[in-house]
Amino acid sequence: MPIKLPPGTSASTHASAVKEMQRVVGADWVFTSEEDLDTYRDAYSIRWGHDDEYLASAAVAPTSVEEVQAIVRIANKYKIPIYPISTGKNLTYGGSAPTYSGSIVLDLKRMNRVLEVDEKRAFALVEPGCSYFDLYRYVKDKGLKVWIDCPDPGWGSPIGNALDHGVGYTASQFRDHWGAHCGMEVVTPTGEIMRTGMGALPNAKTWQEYKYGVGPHVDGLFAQSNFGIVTKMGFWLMPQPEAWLTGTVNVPKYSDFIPLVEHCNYLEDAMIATGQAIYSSGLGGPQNAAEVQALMANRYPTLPELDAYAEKKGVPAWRVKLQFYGPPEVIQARWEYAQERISKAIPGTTFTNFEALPMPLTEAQEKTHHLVNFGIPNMAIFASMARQPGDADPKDGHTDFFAVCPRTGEAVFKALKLVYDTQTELGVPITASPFRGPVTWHHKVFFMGAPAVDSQRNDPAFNRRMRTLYDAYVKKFSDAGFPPYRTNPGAQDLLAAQFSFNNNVLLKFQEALKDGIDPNGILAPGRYGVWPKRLRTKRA
Amino acid sequence: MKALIAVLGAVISLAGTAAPVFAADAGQLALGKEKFDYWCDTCHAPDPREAGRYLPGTASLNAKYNGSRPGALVDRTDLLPPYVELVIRKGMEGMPFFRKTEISDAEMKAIAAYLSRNTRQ
Amino acid sequence: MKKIIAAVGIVVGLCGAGVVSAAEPGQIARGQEKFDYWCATCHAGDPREGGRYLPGTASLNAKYKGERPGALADRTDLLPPYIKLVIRRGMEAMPFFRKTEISDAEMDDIAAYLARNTKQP
Amino acid sequence: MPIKLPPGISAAAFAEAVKEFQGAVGADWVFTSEDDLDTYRDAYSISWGHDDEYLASAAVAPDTVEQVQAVVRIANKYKIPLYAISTGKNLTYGGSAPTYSGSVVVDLKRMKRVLKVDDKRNFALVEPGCSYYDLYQHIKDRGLKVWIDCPDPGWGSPIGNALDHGVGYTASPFRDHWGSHCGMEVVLPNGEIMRTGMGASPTSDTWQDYKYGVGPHVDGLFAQGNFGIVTKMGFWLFPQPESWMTGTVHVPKYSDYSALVDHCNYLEDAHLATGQTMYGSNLGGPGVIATPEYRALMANGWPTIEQLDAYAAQRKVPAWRAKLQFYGPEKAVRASWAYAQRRISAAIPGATFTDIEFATLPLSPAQEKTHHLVNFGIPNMAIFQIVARPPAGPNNANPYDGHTDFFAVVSRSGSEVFRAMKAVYDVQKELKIDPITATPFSSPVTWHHKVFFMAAGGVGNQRGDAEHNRRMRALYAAYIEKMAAAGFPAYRTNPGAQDLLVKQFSFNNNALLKFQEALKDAVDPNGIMSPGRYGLWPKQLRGKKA
Repeated sequence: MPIKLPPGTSASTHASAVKEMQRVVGADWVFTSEEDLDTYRDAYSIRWGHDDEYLASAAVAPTSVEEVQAIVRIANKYKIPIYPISTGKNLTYGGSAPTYSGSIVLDLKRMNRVLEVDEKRAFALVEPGCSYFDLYRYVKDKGLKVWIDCPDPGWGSPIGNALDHGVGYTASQFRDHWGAHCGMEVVTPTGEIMRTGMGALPNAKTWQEYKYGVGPHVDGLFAQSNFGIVTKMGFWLMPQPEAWLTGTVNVPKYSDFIPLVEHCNYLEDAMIATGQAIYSSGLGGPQNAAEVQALMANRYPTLPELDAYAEKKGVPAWRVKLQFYGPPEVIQARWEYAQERISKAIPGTTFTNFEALPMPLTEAQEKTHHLVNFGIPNMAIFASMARQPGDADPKDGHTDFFAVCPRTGEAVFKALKLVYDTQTELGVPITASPFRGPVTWHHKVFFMGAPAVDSQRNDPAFNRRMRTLYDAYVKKFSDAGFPPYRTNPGAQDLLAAQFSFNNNVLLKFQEALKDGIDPNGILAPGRYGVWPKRLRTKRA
Repeated sequence: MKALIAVLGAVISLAGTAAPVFAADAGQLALGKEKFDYWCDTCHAPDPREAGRYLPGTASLNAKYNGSRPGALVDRTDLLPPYVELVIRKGMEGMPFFRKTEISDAEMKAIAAYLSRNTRQ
Repeated sequence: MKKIIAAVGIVVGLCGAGVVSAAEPGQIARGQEKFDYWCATCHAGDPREGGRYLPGTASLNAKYKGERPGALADRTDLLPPYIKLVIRRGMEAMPFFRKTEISDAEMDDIAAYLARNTKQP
Repeated sequence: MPIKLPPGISAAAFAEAVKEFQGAVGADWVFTSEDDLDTYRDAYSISWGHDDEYLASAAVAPDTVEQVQAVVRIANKYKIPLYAISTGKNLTYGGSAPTYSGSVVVDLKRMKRVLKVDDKRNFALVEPGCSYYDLYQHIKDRGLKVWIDCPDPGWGSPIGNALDHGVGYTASPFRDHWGSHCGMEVVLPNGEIMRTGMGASPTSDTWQDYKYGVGPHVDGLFAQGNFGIVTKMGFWLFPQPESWMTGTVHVPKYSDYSALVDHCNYLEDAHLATGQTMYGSNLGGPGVIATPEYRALMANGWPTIEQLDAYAAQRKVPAWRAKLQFYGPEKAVRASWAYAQRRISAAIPGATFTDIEFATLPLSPAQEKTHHLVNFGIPNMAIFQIVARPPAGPNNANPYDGHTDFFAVVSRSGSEVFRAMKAVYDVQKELKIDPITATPFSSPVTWHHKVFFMAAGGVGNQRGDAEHNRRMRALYAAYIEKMAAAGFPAYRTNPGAQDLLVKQFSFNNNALLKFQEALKDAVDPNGIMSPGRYGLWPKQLRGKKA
C-alpha cells in the first residue's frame, strides 16, 4: 500500500493500474514500497516533512518507447496522473518527485542510450536517461572531435536539462540548451509516438539539423511542461576548438560596469568572444565582508558612494574574464581587439590573467581549470553544499533562485539592491552585496542569483522559513521585472501567476492547448502552473 | 490583362508631344515623388545599379525598349496617368499589383501625376 | 534520518580486525566498476583527481580531519549495511539513489567493494 | 457583392459582417469590390485563372491591435474565416491570397511601426506591416550600429518572413529568421491579446532578450501556422561588424566536394567563417547543358563520381568552389581566412584560393554598387531580375508573370548533396522534361546555417495562360512528392501544395499533424483562423481538402 494515493483514485484502482504496469515493464521495475518511494522524494525539497510535500504513489521504469506508450495508455485507462523524470537529478528544481502528489513517477533512467553522434555535421541524438557523463564518455571513447555543453552537475540529463531551460558554460549558442536542441520524439498524453520537425518525414536525414519541418512547431510545448514524454532529442554540438584563450579585463570605477557590459555584449553578439564572460568584483569576497556590511549599515549605498568606496580601496571595482575558442592566431587577434576596444572606451582599464592553451586540455591542465568551460562534466558544484573545513552542520540541499535580468549595468544594479530590500523587509540576515556579478549562462540575458535558500531534511520549521523567503524572492523579483528562469514545483503556480499580462492569458492559452491533447489530464498535472481541466481548482 | 495593358500602352504612345497633359499642383508632385521613391524606386530608379541596387524594373524596360524609350520611369515623357494607375493596380509580368493598404488611391494619383509631369499633349 | 545513519556509523566505527564479508573477486570487480561510474565523480581518491574537484572526498576530509581517509576506496572501516543505507537514504547534500540508477545487486557489489578491506573486530 | 462568399455564409450574413468590419476599421479600410479584391490575388499563383484559385471574399485593414481584436471577434460571431497577411509580399509562397477561398484577408500593412531598436542589447521590435526597408531606414536614420538580416526581396515583412521560415544572408544565427526571433504579441482566435515569453510579465524588460519565460513555449505554433495573428515580434540583431573579408576556395576534383563541405561546416560551426558560404561549380553555369561535352557526359544517364572526376580533369578547371565570408575586426578576419586556407590546403591537395577582398564596414556608396548587398544586411530588389527581362535570358521576349520556388532541405554533406541532385534529375526524367535542367553541377543554397537548401528547376507562371499554369502545377506537385520521398522535402510552399507537403510528414500515421489538429481545435473552436494553412484544417473543414 502506497502512503499517498492519487486523489480520487481508490486503492483497488491503483492496485489494478500497478498490476498492469508490472505486466508491461516487469515486476522489478514497478516500485510501491515505502522504502523505494522514499528514493523518489525530492532530496532538496524545502517542503521536506511538510504535509504538502510532493510524493509519488508509485514509480515505473520502462526501458523502451513502446513500454512508455503502454504505461501512458494504462494511466489513461485508470485516469491516474503520471510524472516523467529523466535522470531525476533536477535537484533544487524538483528532483525526482512529482508536481502533484499521488502521481506515478515515470522514471526514464533505464532509457539511457546515446543513439548517434555525428562529428562532421556536429550533432547528437540521445535518450532521456542518458547523462552528461554518459554522452561525454561516448564522445571520448570514440575519439570524436566535438564538445558537449554541460551544466554544473554532470549526472544530469541533456534532455531533462534542456526541457527545464537549463544552461551551460561553453560557446554562446550552445550554452542555451533548449536553443541548441534539434528534433524530438515524444509519446503524447494519449500514448501516440510522435516525431517533430524533420523526424516526421520518414526518409529525412535532417532530423538533428533542421528544427522546423513544416507547419506549426510543437517542440516548445514540451519545455517546462506537461504536453508529452520526450523519449529522444537531438542537440547541436560545438566542434572541438584548436585552442582556448582567456584574459581578464579590470575596470577601476564601480560605475564603469555599465560600459563594460556594453562592450562585452558586443564581443559576444559579434561572435568575437564566444566563450562565457565571467563577471566579478574585486570589492566583494569574505576578506571585505566587514567593510561591505558597514557600507550597507543604514541603507543600500548610492552609485557615487560605491565609486568612492572603490577609489578608497584602490582595487578595480569590476573585472570580467573573457574566453575565446578557435585557432591560436584568430583568438589572439580577437583578444587584442577586445583590449583595444575596451581600453579606448574605459580609462584606467587593465588586463591580467592571460592564458592560452591548445585543446584538448592535458590531464595536468584538467586539474587546474574550470572544466565546464571545456565541456567536461564533473560534480564540483556540490562543494557549495558539502562540508567546508570548520562547517559543523552542512545543509541537506538548497533551492536556487536565478532571476532573468537584461544585459545592462543599470539592471544589474537594480537587481542587487532588490536582494537587499527583500532581505531587509523580511528581517533576515543581510547577505546581499553590491559586489555580486551577474551569471552569464545564457548569451542574451544575465541571471542574477539571490543568496541560496537551504533545506534541512530533519528541520521542518527551518524549511518553513526558507519557503517564505523563497516565495518572497519570486514575488518581489517578478514585481521588479526579474522573474526566475525556473523554479521548484512548490513555487511554480506562484511564478506562473506573475506572468499576468492580460489576466494571465498566456496561461489560459496553454491550458486550452493542454486540454486539447490531454483530455484525461494524466500527464504531469501542475507542472509550471499548467493544470488539466479536472484539476484546475487545485492551483495553489 | 496583359492584352488590355498593351492596348492602353499603345494608345498612350500615340499621344503626341506639346504641352503637359495633366496639370498637377506642386504638392501633389512632391507627394508623388515621395511615394515613388518609397515604393517604386527600389526597382525603377534610373541606373540599373544605382546606389548598388540592381534594379530589375529599369533593367527589364531597357531590355524591352532597346533604347527607343528610357528604361527609368522618371525619365519617360510618354506616360499617361491612367496607364500608370493600371500597372500599379493590375501589375505587369513579374511586378505584382499593389493594394490600397500599400499605395492609397490618392498616393497612386500623385505617383501618376509625378510620372506624367513631362508628358506633352 | 541523519540520526539513524549516524548510529549505524558509530556501530560500524567500532568494528576492527579481520575482513567482515567474504566477497568473490567478480563481485568486487563489478562493485569497483559501478563505484567508478556512480560514486567516483564525487568520492574518488584525490580531491582534484583528474581535475575534477570532488565534493564528497573534500567533505569527508573536512569531517574527519585526517582521522579517517576522505576517499571511500581507502576506508577500512565501512560495513555493507551502512554503505547501502547511505546509497538509498542519502547523506546531507548527497541525494539518495533509485533502483533505476543503482540496482540492489549493484548496490551489494559496491558495498562489497568498499568493505573489502574492513576487518573483523 | 463579392465574387466569392465564404462557404456556408449567406450573402445577407456576410453583408452584416462587412458592416461590422467597417464599424471596426472604418469604411475606407474594408475592401469588397472586384477591383480591390483583385489586388489580393496571388500574383505569382500557378492556380491563376483556375477554378480553385485562392480568392478572398473581402479584405479588412486594421491599424491597431484593438482593431485586429475587433475583427477577430466579428469573425467568430459570423463564423467567417480570416486570413492574416503582413506586407502581403510572400510571393511564390502565396502572396496576399488566403489558403481557403472565401476567407476575409486581414491586411496588416497599415501596422508598420518600428517600435524599438536597441543597439546595446542588439534587438528590434516591429509590427507586421513593417518591411525590411522600413526597419533598415529606421536604423540608418538614427545611426544605430546594428545590422538587419534580410532575404532577397526587401519589401517583405520581417515578421511574415520569420513566420514562414524565411532565411537570409548575414552571419550564422541571424540568417535563420525564425531562430533569431524573440518574443511575440498575438491576437488569439478568440480575440484576446497575448504576449509570449517575458512579454507575459508586465514588469520585465527582457521580452526581446530571453525567449522562454516560464512554462511551455507557444511561439512555435504561430510559425507556418494558424493559431493567431502576430501583431508584434522581436528579433535579435547582429552588431555592425568592423570589417568584412572574402576569399574563394577552389578544389580540383569533383569528389573533393565532400571534404570541402566538411571543412566549411567546421568553419561555420566554430564561428570562424560566420558569413554565408556560397558554393558553385566551375563545370556548371548557364548554357552548359547545351555543350557537346556535357551531352556526352549525360548520354547514359546520371554519371558516377568517377566519371565526374574524369570530366573535371579533362575540362582542366577546379570542379568546385566555395566563397567564404568573414565578419569582424580586421586582424581577426585576416587570421580566420589564413587559418581557413591552411586547414583546407592541408586536407585537400590542389586547393587554390582566389578573389580575396577586404573591406572596412559600412560599405561606401561606391562599394555598395558592386557588392551583393544582402550579405551586408542591405535590403534591395535585385532578385526580381529572375522574373524580369534579363539581358540574355530565355524569357526575354515573353517574361514570366512570376515563379514558384522549390527548395528542398538537404543535410550539409557532400554525399547527400549528390543524392539530392540526382533526385531532381530523376523527377525531371520521369516527367519527361526536355531538356533536363538538373545537372551534377548545381550547388546547395546556404541560407540556413545548419542545413542546405537545394533548388529544383524553376516553375514559372503566366497569368494569361491557364493551360501553362496547369502543367506547372503538375510539375510542382511532382517535385513535392518525389523529393520528399527521397528525404528532401521543401522547406516552405505555396497554399496549393501545403496539404500535399504536410501529408509527406507521415511518421506514425501523420501523428504530428493529428497533434497539431487537436491543439488547433482547442484554441480555435469556430475554426476561423487561416483554415488550411500548412495543411492544418479546423474540425469543421477537415476532410474538405486533399
